[in-house]
Amino acid sequence: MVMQTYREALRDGMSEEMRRDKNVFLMGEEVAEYQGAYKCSQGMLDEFGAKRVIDTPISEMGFAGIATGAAMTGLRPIVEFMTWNFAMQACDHIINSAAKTSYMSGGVVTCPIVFRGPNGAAARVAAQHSQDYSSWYAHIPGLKVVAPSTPADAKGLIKAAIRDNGPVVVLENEILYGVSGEVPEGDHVVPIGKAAILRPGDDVTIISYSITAQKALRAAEDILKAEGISAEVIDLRTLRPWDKETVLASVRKTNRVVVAAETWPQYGVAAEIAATILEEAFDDLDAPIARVSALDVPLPYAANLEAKCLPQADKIAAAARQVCYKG
Amino acid sequence: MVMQTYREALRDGMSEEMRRDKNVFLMGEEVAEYQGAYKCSQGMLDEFGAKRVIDTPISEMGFAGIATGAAMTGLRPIVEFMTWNFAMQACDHIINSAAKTSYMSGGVVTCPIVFRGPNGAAARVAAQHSQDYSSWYAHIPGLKVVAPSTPADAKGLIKAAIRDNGPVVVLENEILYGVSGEVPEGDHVVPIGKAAILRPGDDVTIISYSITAQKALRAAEDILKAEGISAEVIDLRTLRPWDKETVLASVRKTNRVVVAAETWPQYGVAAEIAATILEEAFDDLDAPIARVSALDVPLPYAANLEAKCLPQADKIAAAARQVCYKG
Amino acid sequence: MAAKSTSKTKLNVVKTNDPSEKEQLLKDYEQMLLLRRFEEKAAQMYGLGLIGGFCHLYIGQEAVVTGARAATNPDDYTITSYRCHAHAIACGIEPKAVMAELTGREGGISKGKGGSMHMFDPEAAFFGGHGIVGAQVSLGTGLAFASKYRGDGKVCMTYIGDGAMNQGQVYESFNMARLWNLPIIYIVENNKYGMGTSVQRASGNAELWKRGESFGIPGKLIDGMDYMAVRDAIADAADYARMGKGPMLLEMETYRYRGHSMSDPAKYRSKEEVENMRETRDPITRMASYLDSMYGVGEDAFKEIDRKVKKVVGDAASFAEASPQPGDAELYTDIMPE
Amino acid sequence: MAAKSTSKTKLNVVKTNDPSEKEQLLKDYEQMLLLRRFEEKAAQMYGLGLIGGFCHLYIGQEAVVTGARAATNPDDYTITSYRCHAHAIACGIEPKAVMAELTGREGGISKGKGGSMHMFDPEAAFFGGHGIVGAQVSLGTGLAFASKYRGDGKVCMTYIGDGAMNQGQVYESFNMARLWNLPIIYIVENNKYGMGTSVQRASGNAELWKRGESFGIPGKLIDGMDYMAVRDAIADAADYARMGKGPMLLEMETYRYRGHSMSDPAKYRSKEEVENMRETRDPITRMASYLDSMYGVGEDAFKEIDRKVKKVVGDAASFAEASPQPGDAELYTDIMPE
Ligand SMILES: Cc1ncc(C[n+]2csc(CCOP(=O)(O)OP(=O)(O)O)c2C)c(N)n1
Ligand SMILES: Cc1ncc(C[n+]2csc(CCOP(=O)(O)OP(=O)(O)O)c2C)c(N)n1
Ligand SMILES: [Mg+2]
Ligand SMILES: [Mg+2]
Repeated sequence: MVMQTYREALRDGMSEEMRRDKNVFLMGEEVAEYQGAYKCSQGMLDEFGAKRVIDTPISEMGFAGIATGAAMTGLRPIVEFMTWNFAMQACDHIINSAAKTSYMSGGVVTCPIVFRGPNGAAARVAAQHSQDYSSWYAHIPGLKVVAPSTPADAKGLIKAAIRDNGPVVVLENEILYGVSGEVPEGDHVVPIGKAAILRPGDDVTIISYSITAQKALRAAEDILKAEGISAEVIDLRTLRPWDKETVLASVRKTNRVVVAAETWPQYGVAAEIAATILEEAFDDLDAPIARVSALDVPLPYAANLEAKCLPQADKIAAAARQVCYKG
Repeated sequence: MVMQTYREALRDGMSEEMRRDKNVFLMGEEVAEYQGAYKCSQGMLDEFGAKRVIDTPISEMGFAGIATGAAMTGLRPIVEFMTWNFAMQACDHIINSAAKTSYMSGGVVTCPIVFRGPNGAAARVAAQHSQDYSSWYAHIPGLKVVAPSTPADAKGLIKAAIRDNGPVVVLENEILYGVSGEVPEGDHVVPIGKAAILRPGDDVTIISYSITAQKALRAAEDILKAEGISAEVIDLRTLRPWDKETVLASVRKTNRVVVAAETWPQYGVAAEIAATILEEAFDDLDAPIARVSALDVPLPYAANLEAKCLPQADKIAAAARQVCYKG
Repeated sequence: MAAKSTSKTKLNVVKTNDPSEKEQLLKDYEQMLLLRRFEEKAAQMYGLGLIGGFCHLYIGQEAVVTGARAATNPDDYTITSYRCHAHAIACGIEPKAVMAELTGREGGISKGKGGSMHMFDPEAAFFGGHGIVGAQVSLGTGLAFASKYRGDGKVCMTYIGDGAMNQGQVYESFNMARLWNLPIIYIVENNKYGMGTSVQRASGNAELWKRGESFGIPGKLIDGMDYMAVRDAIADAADYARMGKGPMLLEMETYRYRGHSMSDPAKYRSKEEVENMRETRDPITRMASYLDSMYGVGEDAFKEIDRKVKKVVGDAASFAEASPQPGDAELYTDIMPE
Repeated sequence: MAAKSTSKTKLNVVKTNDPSEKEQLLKDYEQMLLLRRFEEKAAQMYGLGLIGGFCHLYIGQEAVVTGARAATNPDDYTITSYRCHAHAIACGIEPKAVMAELTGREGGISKGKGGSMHMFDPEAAFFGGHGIVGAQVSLGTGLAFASKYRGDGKVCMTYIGDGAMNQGQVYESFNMARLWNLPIIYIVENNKYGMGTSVQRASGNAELWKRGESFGIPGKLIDGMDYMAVRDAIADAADYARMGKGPMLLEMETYRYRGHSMSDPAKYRSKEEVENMRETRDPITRMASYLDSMYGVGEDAFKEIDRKVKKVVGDAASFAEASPQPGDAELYTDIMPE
């Protein structure tokens, strides 16, 4: 194990795959000379040169299309969006060109491509820079969607994404970039589609992903434990295809469920998880499922309002209490 | 009442509002001289002239932005997307510019704008031309989202959308364009946010919208009735804000629920409706909720496969039987 | 940087008895005729309900793709929009497989899952078949990017409609293609209309060949109804690209005789306009009279070619009708490559 | 169609005792100084943690917005990107309300909900404040569309970064603005970098003033560090627009002294480059020496202006610190206009 930050883990994951396979390259705004707007590609230009670490103009739709076209020939691009907010300009290529082409071509053209960048709220960057796109991309057949919450998973999932033969959306998190954690040495690949149990528990299952999974863990350890509530915390890690088995096994054990996601509340990620549990484990539920999401407004800039909008540990804990009928 | 097609009803709704308010205009590809790619603006160029019925180049992002900018000054544009598939290029303006601006500006700039066009599958136009975007737009605070299934609602909702002071997404349906129905005469406005009970029933509630609501109605009348299952069919009509009251009242009566939507199954519209019912009427449910959605694949072109992908009346009926534990 | 050359007046090939030139011209005459007859057949089959959805015919524009293929290598990349049947065939995909795609059958090049707008064959260096106007321009720039990345000397021909020239991603692509000097030829098939909108009604500046100038991309206006003008222009642009000089934009003046798609009554133009084009500019007729006057190719030879082509098209149609619908199992294949 | 005019060498105003000209120059000297001091204060407050998130300063570029406002009417539209504090103030929004927006307080022009990048005031004809690079270009074209629709004679000034010039929607907008001859001036604030990327590294053709040519939009290169050059060029373009001749593109050569945002160490350029700009091109210094040499404005007068400006900025800062955070009820207001 080495201690490293989430951003270093991503960088190492990308670099290892680029050493392994000459077809892999990184492209995006400020990824090369600037070392990444959030420094996720620190040192990569030096190691791989300008041919494989490529600064683009501010042309999201264009370079997403260029990378997708290159992928159709068998190259394996990693496209960094400075944030996923700017990928809204490029989503036509992610979906119509990358996700649908294998199917539309009867499998003769595939797109081994990774689209990555920070997703969701950072700190005080307001509505246009803070959207969480996870329910949008997780909705799309033909994509895989991962959203790591730890440095180890960041490394393991970016490597899995790069090796995948189809398009993979990697939803990172700007606040997590600076967080450190232990990362296994060697060729650490985390399979796409497998959730992680961050903490075992008996009374309630809290299902989450990305930074909210870490908040859920804090809710479980720092708040609920002291109140005698034993919460099992599941980090989905992958949103498409998501790990129903691990989730349902936990639900069958605890019989109570909280789903926490940073997406907006309506038609968000939590709805899918809740609806599926309802379908497949209806008789195992001892209480309605509680959803914790962002408030149903564009994210405000003011510090106090921003904090209230996001699903914090205390709200997750309150939801857990509620489904346990305690307090 | 007059009998008219869904496309005529839309045209009349738009025209009436344009007569009422000089600030309203229609803009989009082929809306003027061609009378609309699907003839939804038949005759409008003649009546209102080229200043108010405006053919644009094929520049979705650009004209969506232009219309949004014009709306910020108080004009009331109606933007036709030839289909919603092409609005993927424009969704940044719909969301970041139109939906978020009122909030971000503390209410000083508003965007009274309508984005409309056909959504979802037509007939045999394959994956890139058949996506159902309802869960995407319904997810976004700052937008209202309507999806009429009858000519009367098409007229009433387009008029309400044009009069609304914020951005409204109108999800029409190409197959419905040619369907006729009775439309009330006079100034027929359908309030945004109110569902319609297409058919009362006692045994099961089928919740749907757009063309799928009509399929649900057929399932109820042509299939389930004969089997002795009395289905209440609810057409949501508006997806944001959706009419929880009408839905929950029905659920409390029938205790069994099917949600049918043409979106893909994962993270689709049905998940939100199901999850909300679970939260708010858990104890009223006598069976798990069944979701009927499109299959989880890009829509194939082949006639047989296409038919299998979409939520047809027989699948909706089967789901109703299942939640009634019959058959 | 831009050079304008209308080739309508210019004779592109001097009278010669070069046998290989004659052979190529005959081959490509046959090719153009095949494209036309194929599309005519497709129109018929559409009328019979054997083809569904959209169906965009290429009739009238045959010289463009045929001339372009004649001037380039089999492994040079081609990518285009939804109006793609001819490009697919010109790249070497079997007419059968194209027609069976149109009928949505198992034997289609995309197993019936893509339909008229979505065909691909990497082995033929053909990358679609894209339904979103303008998308192919960024994707094609990506194909050229891949050529440069690999250093394999391939050139990419990216076809763009006149209407598509108003899509922003075209200019994002132009900028990057020039910045990186990618080996790409942007071939604007100006058939005068994007659906029902004429170029003039859609353009601040209707001289599309100048649309690359702001980005440092040289442009030329070419008679796209003249196989040889196309072939020469593409040959030059391909040389230029292979020398590492970067992109070039060629505006091909051409015309579609049919409506935008099968459902378009085409009321936005007069019958005379169409008739006039057919009579005075038709690429196949022009090629025939050239073959006749230059090489003395006679009526019998033309009839023989016609017979041959009809047979290929007939066989394609029979195959496309006989091929079964894809099995249900196909619903869930090809989504996630292993 | 395009005319190049580098105005560095050209003297824009002849020596004169025109009292109204002197008054305007003094007023706009004060304005530029206010913009600078305001931004310096914002930087300080950012350092103190009173401002969060992104904060993009305009220091160095003051002549552009000041010259543009001087040449146009108060009700002419202005729209720009996230680098918007100066534009907001130049349009007449109170510095207090801008600063309180930066601190995220109730007294902010957007009630603290928008922050540094999102300010608007229709009464000042100022329409933001947009965080998505390039979005303001289509939106601004829409403002001009509205002017034409209403026939109210307003012109729209749409500011565009050099980096933003690589966004496709810019060209979609150019095309429609030209097609419909909308009254718009595209003002490219070429401050040499888009974040850490120089214009050269982002552009197939770095002569941004030519980027409208392909769409029939005339362009000019202007010294954006020279208030009078800006004012003249904008006045011409505004006349042109008001005469119904359509859009014009003005590339303003300018420079930002600070990093892209507060978190940017700006390693992509040398200290010398920045110092050199400050010393030789600074718009405020240039204006001061012009006022001195042309109108004999002396040190005392400048000191007085400085005092005045500092007071305004100080008051704005105090207000912005004292203004309370928005109440919780604000969470749910302003989403859905009635
Ligand atoms: C982004 C997008 N917008 C609109 C459409 C609908 N559409 C399909 S083809 C077409 C016209 C394109 O014209 P042109 O580029 O000239 O090509 P042509 O059909 O003449 O070959 C339009 C508007 C689309 N498919 N994609
Ligand atoms: C669509 C989009 N892509 C990327 C970004 C991130 N970003 C913010 S500012 C900026 C640089 C813009 O540079 P320029 O247009 O030159 O304006 P300047 O900052 O120099 O005023 C970038 C890349 C964004 N906000 N929006
Ligand atoms: Mg065309
Ligand atoms: Mg810049």
